[in-house]
Amino acid sequence: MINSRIVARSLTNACSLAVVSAFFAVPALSAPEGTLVVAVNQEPQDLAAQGAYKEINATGLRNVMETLIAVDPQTGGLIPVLATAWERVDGNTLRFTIREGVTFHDGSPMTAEAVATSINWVWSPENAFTIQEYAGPGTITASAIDESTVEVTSDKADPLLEFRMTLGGISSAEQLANSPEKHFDTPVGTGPYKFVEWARGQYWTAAVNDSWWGLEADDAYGTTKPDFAELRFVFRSEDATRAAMVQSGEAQIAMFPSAAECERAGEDEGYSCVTGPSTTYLYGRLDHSLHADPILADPRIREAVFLSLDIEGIAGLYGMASVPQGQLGARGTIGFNDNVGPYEYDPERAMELLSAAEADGHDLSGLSIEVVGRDTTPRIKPIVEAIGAMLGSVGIGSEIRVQTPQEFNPRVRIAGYANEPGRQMMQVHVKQNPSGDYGLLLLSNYACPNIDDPTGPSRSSVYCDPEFDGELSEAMASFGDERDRSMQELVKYVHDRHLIVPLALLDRGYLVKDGIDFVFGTDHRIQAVYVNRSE
Amino acid sequence: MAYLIKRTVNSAIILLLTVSFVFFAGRLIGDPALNMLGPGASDVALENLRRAAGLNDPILIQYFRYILNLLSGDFGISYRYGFSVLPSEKLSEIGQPVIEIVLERLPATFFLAGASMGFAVPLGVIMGVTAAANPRSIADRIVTVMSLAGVSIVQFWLGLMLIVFFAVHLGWLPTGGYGEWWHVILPALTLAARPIGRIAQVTRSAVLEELAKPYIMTARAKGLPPTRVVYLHSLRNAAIPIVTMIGDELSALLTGAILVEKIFAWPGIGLLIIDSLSRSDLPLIQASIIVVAALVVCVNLLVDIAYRLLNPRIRIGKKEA
Amino acid sequence: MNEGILVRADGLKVEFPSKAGPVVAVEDVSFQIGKGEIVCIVGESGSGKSVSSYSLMQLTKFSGGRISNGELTFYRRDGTVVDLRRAGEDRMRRIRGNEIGMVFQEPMTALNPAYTIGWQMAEGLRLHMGLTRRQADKRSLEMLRMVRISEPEKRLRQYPHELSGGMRQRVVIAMALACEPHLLIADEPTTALDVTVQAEILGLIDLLREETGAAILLITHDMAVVAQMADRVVVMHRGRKVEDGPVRQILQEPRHEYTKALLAAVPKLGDMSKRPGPEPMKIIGGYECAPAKPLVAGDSRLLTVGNLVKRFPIRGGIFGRTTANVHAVEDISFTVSENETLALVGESGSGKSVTGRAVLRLEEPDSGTVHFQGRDVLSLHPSDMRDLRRNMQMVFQDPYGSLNPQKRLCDQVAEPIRNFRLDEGSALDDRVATLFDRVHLPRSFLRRYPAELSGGQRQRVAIARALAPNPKFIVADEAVSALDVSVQAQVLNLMMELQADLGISYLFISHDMAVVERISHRVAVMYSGRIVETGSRRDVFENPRHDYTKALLAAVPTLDPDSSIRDRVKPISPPASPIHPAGYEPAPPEYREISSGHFVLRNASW
Amino acid sequence: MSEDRFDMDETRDARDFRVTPGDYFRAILKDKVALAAAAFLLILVVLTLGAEFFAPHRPMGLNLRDGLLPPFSVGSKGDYYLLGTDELGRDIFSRLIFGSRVSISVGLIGAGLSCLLGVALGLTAGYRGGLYEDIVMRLVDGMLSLPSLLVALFVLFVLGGGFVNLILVFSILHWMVFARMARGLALDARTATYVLAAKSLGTTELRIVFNHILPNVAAPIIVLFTLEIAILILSEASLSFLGFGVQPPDPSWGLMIADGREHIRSAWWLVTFPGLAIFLTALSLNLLANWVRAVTDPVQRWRWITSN
Repeated sequence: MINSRIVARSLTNACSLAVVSAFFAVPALSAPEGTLVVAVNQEPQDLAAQGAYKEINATGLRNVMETLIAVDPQTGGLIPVLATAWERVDGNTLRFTIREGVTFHDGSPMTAEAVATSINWVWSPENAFTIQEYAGPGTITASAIDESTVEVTSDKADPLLEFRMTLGGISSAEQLANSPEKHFDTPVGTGPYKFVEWARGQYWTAAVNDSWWGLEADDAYGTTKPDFAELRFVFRSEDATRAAMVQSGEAQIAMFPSAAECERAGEDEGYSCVTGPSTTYLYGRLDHSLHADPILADPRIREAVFLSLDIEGIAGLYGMASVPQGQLGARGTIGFNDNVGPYEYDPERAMELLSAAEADGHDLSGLSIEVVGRDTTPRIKPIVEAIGAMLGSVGIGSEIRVQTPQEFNPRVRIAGYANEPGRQMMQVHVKQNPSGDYGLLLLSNYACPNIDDPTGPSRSSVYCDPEFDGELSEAMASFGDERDRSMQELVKYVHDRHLIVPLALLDRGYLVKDGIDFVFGTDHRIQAVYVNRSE
Repeated sequence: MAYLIKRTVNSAIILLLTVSFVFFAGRLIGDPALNMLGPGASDVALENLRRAAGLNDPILIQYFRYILNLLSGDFGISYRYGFSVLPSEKLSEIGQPVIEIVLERLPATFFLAGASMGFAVPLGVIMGVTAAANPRSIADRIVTVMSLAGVSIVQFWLGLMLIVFFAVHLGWLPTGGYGEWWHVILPALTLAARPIGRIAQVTRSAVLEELAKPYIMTARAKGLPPTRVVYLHSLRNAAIPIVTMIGDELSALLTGAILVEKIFAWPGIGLLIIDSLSRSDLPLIQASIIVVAALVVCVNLLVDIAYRLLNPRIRIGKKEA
Repeated sequence: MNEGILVRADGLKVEFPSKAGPVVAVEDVSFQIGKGEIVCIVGESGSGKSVSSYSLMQLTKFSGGRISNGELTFYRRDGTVVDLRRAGEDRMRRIRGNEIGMVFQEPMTALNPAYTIGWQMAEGLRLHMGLTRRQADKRSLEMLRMVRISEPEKRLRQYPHELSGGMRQRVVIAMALACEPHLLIADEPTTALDVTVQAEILGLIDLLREETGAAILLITHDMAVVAQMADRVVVMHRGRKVEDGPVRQILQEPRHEYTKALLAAVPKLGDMSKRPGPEPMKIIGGYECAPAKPLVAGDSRLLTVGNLVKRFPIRGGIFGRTTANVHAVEDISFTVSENETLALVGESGSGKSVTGRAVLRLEEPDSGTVHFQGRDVLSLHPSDMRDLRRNMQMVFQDPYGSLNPQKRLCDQVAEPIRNFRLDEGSALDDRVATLFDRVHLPRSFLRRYPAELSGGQRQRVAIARALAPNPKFIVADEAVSALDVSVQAQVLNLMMELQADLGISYLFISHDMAVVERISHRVAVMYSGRIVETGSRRDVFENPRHDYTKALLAAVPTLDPDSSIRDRVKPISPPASPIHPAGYEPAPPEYREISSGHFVLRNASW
Repeated sequence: MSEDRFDMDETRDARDFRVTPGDYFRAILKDKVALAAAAFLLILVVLTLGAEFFAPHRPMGLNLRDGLLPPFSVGSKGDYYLLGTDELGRDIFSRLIFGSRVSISVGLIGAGLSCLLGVALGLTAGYRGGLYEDIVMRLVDGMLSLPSLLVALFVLFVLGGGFVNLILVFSILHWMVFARMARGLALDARTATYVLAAKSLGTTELRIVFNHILPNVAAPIIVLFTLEIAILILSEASLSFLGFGVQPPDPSWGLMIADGREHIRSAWWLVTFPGLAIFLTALSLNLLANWVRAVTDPVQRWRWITSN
């Protein structure tokens, strides 16, 4: 876990890694009191258990809803939460021993049966929850073996099954049985805070859970205990407003400050900007072989597009020590290739390539790249505008768009874009790779998408190359150094084909009121047990 | 009475037009089943939904069914509000009726609109009367320029500026949110700028026009003090255009609140509309528009009733509005 | 200090701002009013008569005027003397409505439409006399009784719009007298009223002077009113006093040329008795335009109107059905011969203007026939109707409204010529110029705009425009009512001159009996949509048979200072309402022929 | 008859009434506020027409090294930025000048189209009367009682944003005010004596409408047109702010505010200047409309034309 109290400017990728090893947890000395107010940038669509997998979708849900196991951001290893032990039965099956004496907030006991029901609900393909983006090659089901044992099975061999089990929240089976409609807006979990109220358009709140099992157990959360009697997640879409809330004391923590706000915090009294690296990356996905306009098949034009982008400048727009690089993952991830550097910024060369392509008979007046971003992505507008302007400066036409998820999402996914005519499009998007491994990342971005499985992992890939797919599936099945080496090769392979522009590896920042100690991991979850009052 | 019935019938026709517009325009977005289930939906699921929701029927049948449903208070079920999953067969279980969502947001918008009118009406009227009572004076010029400024200002910009000054710089008021009475001050002030200006303008010209009428000379010849002449005699007769303007502005507030609610995170119907637009939640958008249109129509009706109370001359059936 | 003096104005000067610097509205005007005296200020528009009276209350300042010189001495009720020009606003407020009451020209708009009569009357009483609302109501009731209004208790609870113009003027008078002022200023109090009502109000004012002892300053343009009412007269012209003196002296031995001219221009009822045809007036000053030959009407029928009906529906209910009709014109018939002037007389609302428009199909009648030169006007196709308009023209009452303010005069006069393609190019220009000569307007006016002309000049342009296509027939709808008497006389003479020269027939619509007596060959008296009496001018004026005709004639004030107005006033019943429920069909009119061509309506009421 | 006119009749030589263009010119010179408004608009129009000539920088010119410079700054390459730069290092002043093109053309074209449509329908409705008038006016009343911003949002949501759609939506949602006014004026004019007179002179209907009525109703319509431009500029800003209007990278004023609001606490100039630009433009239009109304109103105008 990271405890970073560092002003943005001083933070680079290298030193942020150093910070990871520093870990302070101040145990709570007194009874929880007061309210912790967190200003978040968007209202969650729902607070269903499945949402616990992605903090940005339902910020703070992990305070209410816990998982069986979790990834330790420090070691990358797994730590127990609601399961005290687990073992692999075979390539398809995991067996969990669940923690005893845990009750859900509605008072029902967390039995093995209840856990199995919850896992089945979350991962059911019929329910088509968004968590399916992390679904494996097979369908996941769970069943109770005895009172304290749950078996989770994938119908195809799945090396990442443990990772998947760190994602979905475990929620009350009684609620699912009796009032399924409440599942979506009244989460009932086992966490340190009980859900209280969701005032639409304003905030949702949770109150401290006095009978939380974690008060007696130190194996999951360490010795730290809840410090606040109430949590309040306030929805404020305006960046400046969130910052102002922290400054004026309306909130203790504000999410997603702009780089400028972060810098300002260092100068101002009263609050500071805390940043840390995340596993989130910003990338530009340029249509390639699938459903792309033929003009983009010319490698010179693709290279020209890549060379025209001042990636460092774009990362600067995002601010907060975003790291430009030539691949999507973070250093330290299995498969990270140290020899793959960022794409160069060379507009002259880009123009040469273009005129060479023109000389070969390409009609460049027909070249107009649609640069699209999704409006829920923080700071997306200046970034797409900058990309448009950069393309323009080497003579590549562009159209820029910022779209709602409802417009944007289908155009990224195979089921949606298969219907579009050949496009010249670069989608600028952020993704997270919390697994610590390049496998999922390569699969989701470069493997042939399957039109018959529109929710499958490679649903938003642009690329299709059976040879690559073959090597990838071999690499995915391997372990250890071999896995690392083969994935590094694949990383180099896709880099040279100019498929996706990795724009930046993002740091995340928070504005934190003085007097608050905020500890977070690379998963950037806001967990109130790690937020304490300092001296 | 007959007149009111007639007006009510008119209002109903206007609402029917709105409903028709909303229904048919909504169809322009594309296949409602696809819109609802998302692009990932299988053909079978789409077909099932179409059959279940009667989307295969002729469009006119669907239209009449929609209207009948509206009349029974059924505005449809939200595609997306409150859940991120779209299982069509479970929609009726977990989906919320959109009308409930909309009604839940109304009080906040009413509160905001009421508060800004509470600022705007007295201020606007006093400014307008002061200007009219002293035409071409310095006060008149100031009021004119100020009221024009109120009309010319970009509301969301004003809101941002107020936040920067009062919430950030001075720290007197919260940056936004809802709950305590002081939360309403900045958004209400932001929204009030325009009505203050328009009410002041209308009051000024209406009072000025009344002041030029012979009965004012009669009142003056009676030796009445100027305040009495202006406020009791002219303002009462100028009330009709002023009330019309207040009604117009109230209607405008109900929709103009969209931007201000967004900036101040005010959980009213405007914020709901923005959210549902960004989620393409068609039933919710449609219901919001219909409800706001109904409110606007009600305001117009109330203004009409106010005419009757204000003007002894209007007789039933004499004139159409 | 004269004991009997109430007000003395000395060297009064009032200025108004204008484009070219301040314009002097009134200069060096002096007059005085004795206690209990009626003083008339008489003058035409622009003479400054109203401004002078407003100055006494400092009311000029509310319309931008400034009293720049003079002294206005007022002897107050408590014996003190105040200069009304210099008095502060506080003191003025205690004088206005309290010691000086005021009655305005427009009874229709002089009362606040939003409050009841009782409320408005009580307002001044509570302010000046410190009465409670109850006492004030009691006093208001007394005052309403004093002005002889019917059902005074009911009136207190009514709103102004529920009262007729005459009643409203009584209310305004009651209000002005409520605080027992020593001076009542009445600014054209009867001008906007029908002649019968006018007589009643004048009678009332005279009566009240006697009862209350208040002095009255009466502003009027009407010499006949002066003759009826005044003790002393101040004649004003162009902002200056030209003459003042006792009424008898002014009327009978005017010294100033202007006064003489003014008196000469007033048509006097009865001047024309025993004369066969219309005759122009003698005008002192200005040009003479006596027709070259006597005005004899021709024999052949030019226009025949039969059973003309025009009703205006009143809609109500949810579905906008017609619930009632205003029977504006109800089954009337008349004829106009060549070279003849038929006068249509009646009070406002009698249907005379509607008749005029219906004849020209500017308003489509509901039924009836109109034949012009043998052609059935009402069944003509619109394009044929347009052609026919060449021969049928109209002159409207309002010279300000009937000319398009945005177009040059020459273009407006040329419009009918262009419409009918009668002339083009320089021939057209010549023709327009000749028309200007014809109506005695200088050719330099050709390129002007209407706003640059006075009312009388505009009316001449309107006449020139009507003459442009050489029509045979002109409907003159109150064509001279809005004009000052001197101008009115000139326009009337012009019309007669044109008739003599060009052989035009007129349908002359007017409410003014004296004017009608001058100009018409035959007369039809209209009352509530029907013709109640018709005949030659002499038949109707010298032998009136219908009660209404008689009342109308009796109400016309004469220039004889010895005839008391009160003796002549016989209140006539208010006109029967012309509004009837939908489906109502009145009985057809029946006429009794008194002598050849002299008909009187027999139906008592309908 | 109002007291004002009564006094005029009594005190004024009729010849004083004629108002020449020179009078308007002198009147505006005397009215400092209106003069300032007119001058501002004139400068704005000149800047807008000659944007290429006046703008010191390219409006889209990216310069990430010079992002968020405050006003009166000198950039890394020695460029001078009068009003500072946005976060992409684009010159605010140049973007404002180019942005005025979008804002003003949306206002002008939108108001122009709705004016044409509204006046044509309103004038004919008022003059013709009958069922046609009933239908037109019902439509006007109905559409006026719709919440227009909301409907605009919905339509743009359906059709998609952008310059052309924006203008279309504005024309469809704003013609009613023109129609209502034109109809009212035509109704007044229809019963005006000079129109009756023209009819009695055998003038054709068409000529009456266009030759007699139109010139007499032009002034209030011009006033309304001016006001509508201001309203549309404000609406454009609002819709662009919400993302349904003009699409980036076109520099519209509303978009500039929307983009700058993230930085409102640290880089005040991003939001302040475009906001001021909209405000001053709308204010100037309003002031000018107010002045035109005052000088063309026959009852009021003597107050303004006179030398007081």
